[in-house]
Amino acid sequence: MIKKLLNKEKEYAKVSINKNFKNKSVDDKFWIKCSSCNNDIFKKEVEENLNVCPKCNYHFKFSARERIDLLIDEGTFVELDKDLTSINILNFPEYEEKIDKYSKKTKEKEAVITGYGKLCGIDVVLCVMNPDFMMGSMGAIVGEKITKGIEYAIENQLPVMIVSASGGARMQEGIISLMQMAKISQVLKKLSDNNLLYISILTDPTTGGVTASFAMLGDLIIAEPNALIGFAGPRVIKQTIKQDLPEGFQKSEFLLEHGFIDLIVDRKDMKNKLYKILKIHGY
Amino acid sequence: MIKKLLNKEKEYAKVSINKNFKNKSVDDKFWIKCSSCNNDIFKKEVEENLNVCPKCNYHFKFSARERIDLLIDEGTFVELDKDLTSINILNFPEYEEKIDKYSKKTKEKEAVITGYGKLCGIDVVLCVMNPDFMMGSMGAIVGEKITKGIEYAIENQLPVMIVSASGGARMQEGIISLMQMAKISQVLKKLSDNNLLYISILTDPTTGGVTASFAMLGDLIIAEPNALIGFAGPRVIKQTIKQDLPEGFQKSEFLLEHGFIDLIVDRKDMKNKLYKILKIHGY
Amino acid sequence: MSSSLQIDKPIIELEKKIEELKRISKENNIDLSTEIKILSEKLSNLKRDVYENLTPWQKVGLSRSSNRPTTKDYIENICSEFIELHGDRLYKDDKAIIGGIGFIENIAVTIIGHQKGKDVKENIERNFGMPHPEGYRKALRLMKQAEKFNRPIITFIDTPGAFCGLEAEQRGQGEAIAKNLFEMSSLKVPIISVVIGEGGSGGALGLGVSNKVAMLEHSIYSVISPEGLASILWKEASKASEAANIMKLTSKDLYELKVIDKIIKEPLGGAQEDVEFTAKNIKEYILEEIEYFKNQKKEDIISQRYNKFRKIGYNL
Amino acid sequence: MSSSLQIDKPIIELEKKIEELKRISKENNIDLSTEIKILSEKLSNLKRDVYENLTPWQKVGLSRSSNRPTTKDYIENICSEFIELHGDRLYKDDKAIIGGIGFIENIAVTIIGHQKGKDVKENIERNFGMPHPEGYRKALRLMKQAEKFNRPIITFIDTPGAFCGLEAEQRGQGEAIAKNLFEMSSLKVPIISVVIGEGGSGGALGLGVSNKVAMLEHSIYSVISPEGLASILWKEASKASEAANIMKLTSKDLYELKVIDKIIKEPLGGAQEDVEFTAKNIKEYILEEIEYFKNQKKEDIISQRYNKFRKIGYNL
Ligand SMILES: [Zn+2]
Ligand SMILES: [Zn+2]
Repeated sequence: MIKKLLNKEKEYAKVSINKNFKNKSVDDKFWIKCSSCNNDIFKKEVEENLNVCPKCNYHFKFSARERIDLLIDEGTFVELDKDLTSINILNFPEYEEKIDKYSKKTKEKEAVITGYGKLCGIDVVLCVMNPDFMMGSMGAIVGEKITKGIEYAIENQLPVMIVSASGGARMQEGIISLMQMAKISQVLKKLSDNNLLYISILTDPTTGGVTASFAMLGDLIIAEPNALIGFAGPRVIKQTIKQDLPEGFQKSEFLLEHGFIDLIVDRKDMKNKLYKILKIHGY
Repeated sequence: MIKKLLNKEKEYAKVSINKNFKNKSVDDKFWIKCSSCNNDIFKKEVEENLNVCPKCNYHFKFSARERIDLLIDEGTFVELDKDLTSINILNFPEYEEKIDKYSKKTKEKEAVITGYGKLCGIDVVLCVMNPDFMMGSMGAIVGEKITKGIEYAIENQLPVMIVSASGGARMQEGIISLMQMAKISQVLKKLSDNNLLYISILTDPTTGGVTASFAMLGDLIIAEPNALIGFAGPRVIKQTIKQDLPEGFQKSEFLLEHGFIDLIVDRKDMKNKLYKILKIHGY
Repeated sequence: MSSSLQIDKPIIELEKKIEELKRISKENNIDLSTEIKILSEKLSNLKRDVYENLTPWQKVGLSRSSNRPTTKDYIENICSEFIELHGDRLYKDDKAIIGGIGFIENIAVTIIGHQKGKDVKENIERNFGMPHPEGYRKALRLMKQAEKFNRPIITFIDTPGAFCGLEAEQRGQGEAIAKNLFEMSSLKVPIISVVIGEGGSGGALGLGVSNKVAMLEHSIYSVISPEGLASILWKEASKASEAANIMKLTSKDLYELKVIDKIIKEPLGGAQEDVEFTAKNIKEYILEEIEYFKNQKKEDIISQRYNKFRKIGYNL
Repeated sequence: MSSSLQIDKPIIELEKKIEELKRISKENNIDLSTEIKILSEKLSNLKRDVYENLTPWQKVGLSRSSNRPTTKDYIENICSEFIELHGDRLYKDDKAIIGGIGFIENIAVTIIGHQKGKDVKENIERNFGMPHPEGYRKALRLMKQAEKFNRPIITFIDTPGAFCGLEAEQRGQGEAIAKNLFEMSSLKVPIISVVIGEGGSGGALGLGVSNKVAMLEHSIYSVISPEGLASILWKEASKASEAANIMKLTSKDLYELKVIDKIIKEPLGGAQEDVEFTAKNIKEYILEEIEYFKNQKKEDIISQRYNKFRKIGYNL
């Protein structure tokens, strides 16, 4: 579950904007090459387009904070539990150092941001996983923060949205990270028994223990285009079946066809679509 | 849904014991040829073996009355609604004549026998479809009798067993026969909401509207060996896909493999197995 | 559909004649208004005559005709907002059944319906409106959600039948339909169904265990196709029109049999002649029924549906 | 399993030596009873020494060893009656998970467990105990039935993990496991789980959201295989034994972490040395727990299970 996460690190970096600089000319600061359509694109244009390629609509990585700004009305987001930080339960070698490194890099304390705010005026709870923090891996704190977010929603009878972006369980927390799958799934069941809406939003990549728990439990499941979504990662599957994977395997469009997601929504349309869905659900 | 029923009539007759006589010798009265293993078998031996080939365990047709004797403790069966007879709701040509013909042939008034009795001392409701009566087709009376049987079970908090053997809905009753699927399914839901056990027993053949309703709704679904079980009949499917069907397609063993039945039980073991299941369910 | 063409033939001829007169009148500047008026009245009468006296077999043709409006057409005309939702969460998204959530006026609803294609390509994609098991499982998933969020369910029925293929059998066509009948019977929200085209057997009923079932005037609903019945009775599928006569598959027949609750009027010539008019009639019917169930208790909604089907057959 | 052989090596050598002495003693009519007695005691001590001080990696080997008793072995030894039930009613009967109903003493139960094979042929049939989505869906179907008929649920956990194949992904491996976690969390009957061999990640947890989770002494439970972790940390699967050391995957570790509730004793040498003894211990544990939950209210059963998992992680 964790394996592909680390294996993917390199591949993942490929689609990050900064890594797409061509290093050979003075233009490098301004131009990037889209890894999907191979066009050279003005960097600023991509950034202003929510990190989506303006030529081919390829959806690149998008940070958790930007996501919150995209979805939540300005100035209304109240973050919950933002100071919770991981402890090294298993005494796993070099885990603290790793956490430190990512904290400095991302200026976040963990791989998920949780809180509440307004979406077009509607009160919602929003949890956004941070793909830049240890690949969005799920340890005890990610589990705890999401659980508390959902508990807040139950108390206040609010709908919940979780934006997934994760390599799965965090191996440095061993069995404890595995158990977060059960912990979050059960509080989602409680939310559901309260007839409250849960919308799961899948972004690139959503794999492992996250896919095998809350990512797949939405009343509605929405994916961004071209997101990798699966239980096992492509590399592991390739090893297992000793064959190349079919084109588009485990992408959003593949999952839609196979019946596992309700709809694919472009990043720029996401807020509006969520608003409509919330309205139809009586919020 | 009805089509295969009539189409199958000939094929079906092949496996009936009387039709398996070789007509050329004086031995005909005593010997039959098994249509499955091609062995010549002493007719009496098959009959004493519950119409199961002693050489290859092929399960031939078995009449509804014999089924009741097989499953219900002697002298304890009380039949319900035995005088209900079909009316020709649609004024369908020659329907009355057909009913008459089958009534005379089978000495039954309809294609299902319903009632209650004891199975190894446990009170149960049992409905047995009669494959000899218009191919066990389901019209308003079949629907009504089964519904009333299940209602009796709900009133008296008894488990229900239905032995299916049917070509599907009875086309002479048109839309009314189709609606029996809904009628029986909904009373089974009521039974289920009462936490009462329903065991569906599938025998050769179970197809069409019966498969698409009560046959597939058992808490447990048990089939006899080599029973044909499907929604569409093999002939219709062949026409649709313009290809031969794979060996064993739509047989009990195929359905077990594909996850649609719980277990396959030989006719001779059926009563004992049902008894054990009833005991485990607290009856 | 050849049968549909046959219905239209005299009408189309007369329409052509009127056009011709108009052209002549204009080109030659002759006043033919009297003649045109007479013919127009004749056309009107002919239309009424033809469409009010369609034989069952002609209705079969009309209900199947390729230009008949589909579930999507009605959704577009009825809903102020509609979001299609996909997938059974088990195996596939079956395009022969579509479903989603939206608003009719300001009432949130879940809508599910069989979906035929408009052309060959779309028909292949949608398997001519013949669902696989996953279509029924998607429908049930969406219905359970409607129940959770307390939305009325609207279903549009329009299928030749559930698909009779190898894979459909393998993945439990019978089980899928049965499960729908079973679960629909105890849903706590009202279910309102409209047969808009073909109501083909178990494949139709899989979306039809509803509190109220209406039929468009020229739609059909039957346990088997007329062709199927003919080939059984007379070993000749070509005698389908005779079969249709005895089957009682028209909206009028089914209303008399008390299997359906309402016949929804189509424009002269059939629904395709004026989709907006037909949709308006459907919408009015749906809103009326939603209003009727609005203040009913959940138990009453369930028992009304239950009693409706409980009665069919024996006490007729 | 090479690792398992390594554990046994000195023991087997000593056993052979004792046999040899016995043979010599008998054949030559010499009294070697003192020597034999000394060696037997030594053997006993050696065994205790070896099996009480197994390294985590040795336990991994033992938990995976091909002669380790499986779900079926325990069912046979625990139940006075057992009827296996098949199928997910959707796609397939997955033989990597078995399930059914039966009696333990006179208590009706539903039992579900991962099932490995005894030989290559059976292992292929059972996919080495690695379920596809339909295995989890069968399990859930049987659990829902247990709830309906108010039977306690016993699950035996023994899998390298859910299968990582193309078709498993295509049919929703993630969805299937997630749905089980979701649904198990609110079942109204007690669920008691015993990890009997390998508890491999999400594939194990899919049967493990239980009121009580016990582990056989030499079984393991982890988020990833030691080989997997080693290849990530050091790019060398061969350093699995080092990885196992830091993973906290033994029953003792997990008991200390409060992730499991009980360690069930195995006979000296491991469960395979005395299946009946191991089964007896398991049975006693199960009966004790069933007794504990017997008179509890449904809400209390649900909230006990809920609180158990709610606590894991943050408040450690
Ligand atoms: Zn591009
Ligand atoms: Zn034979």
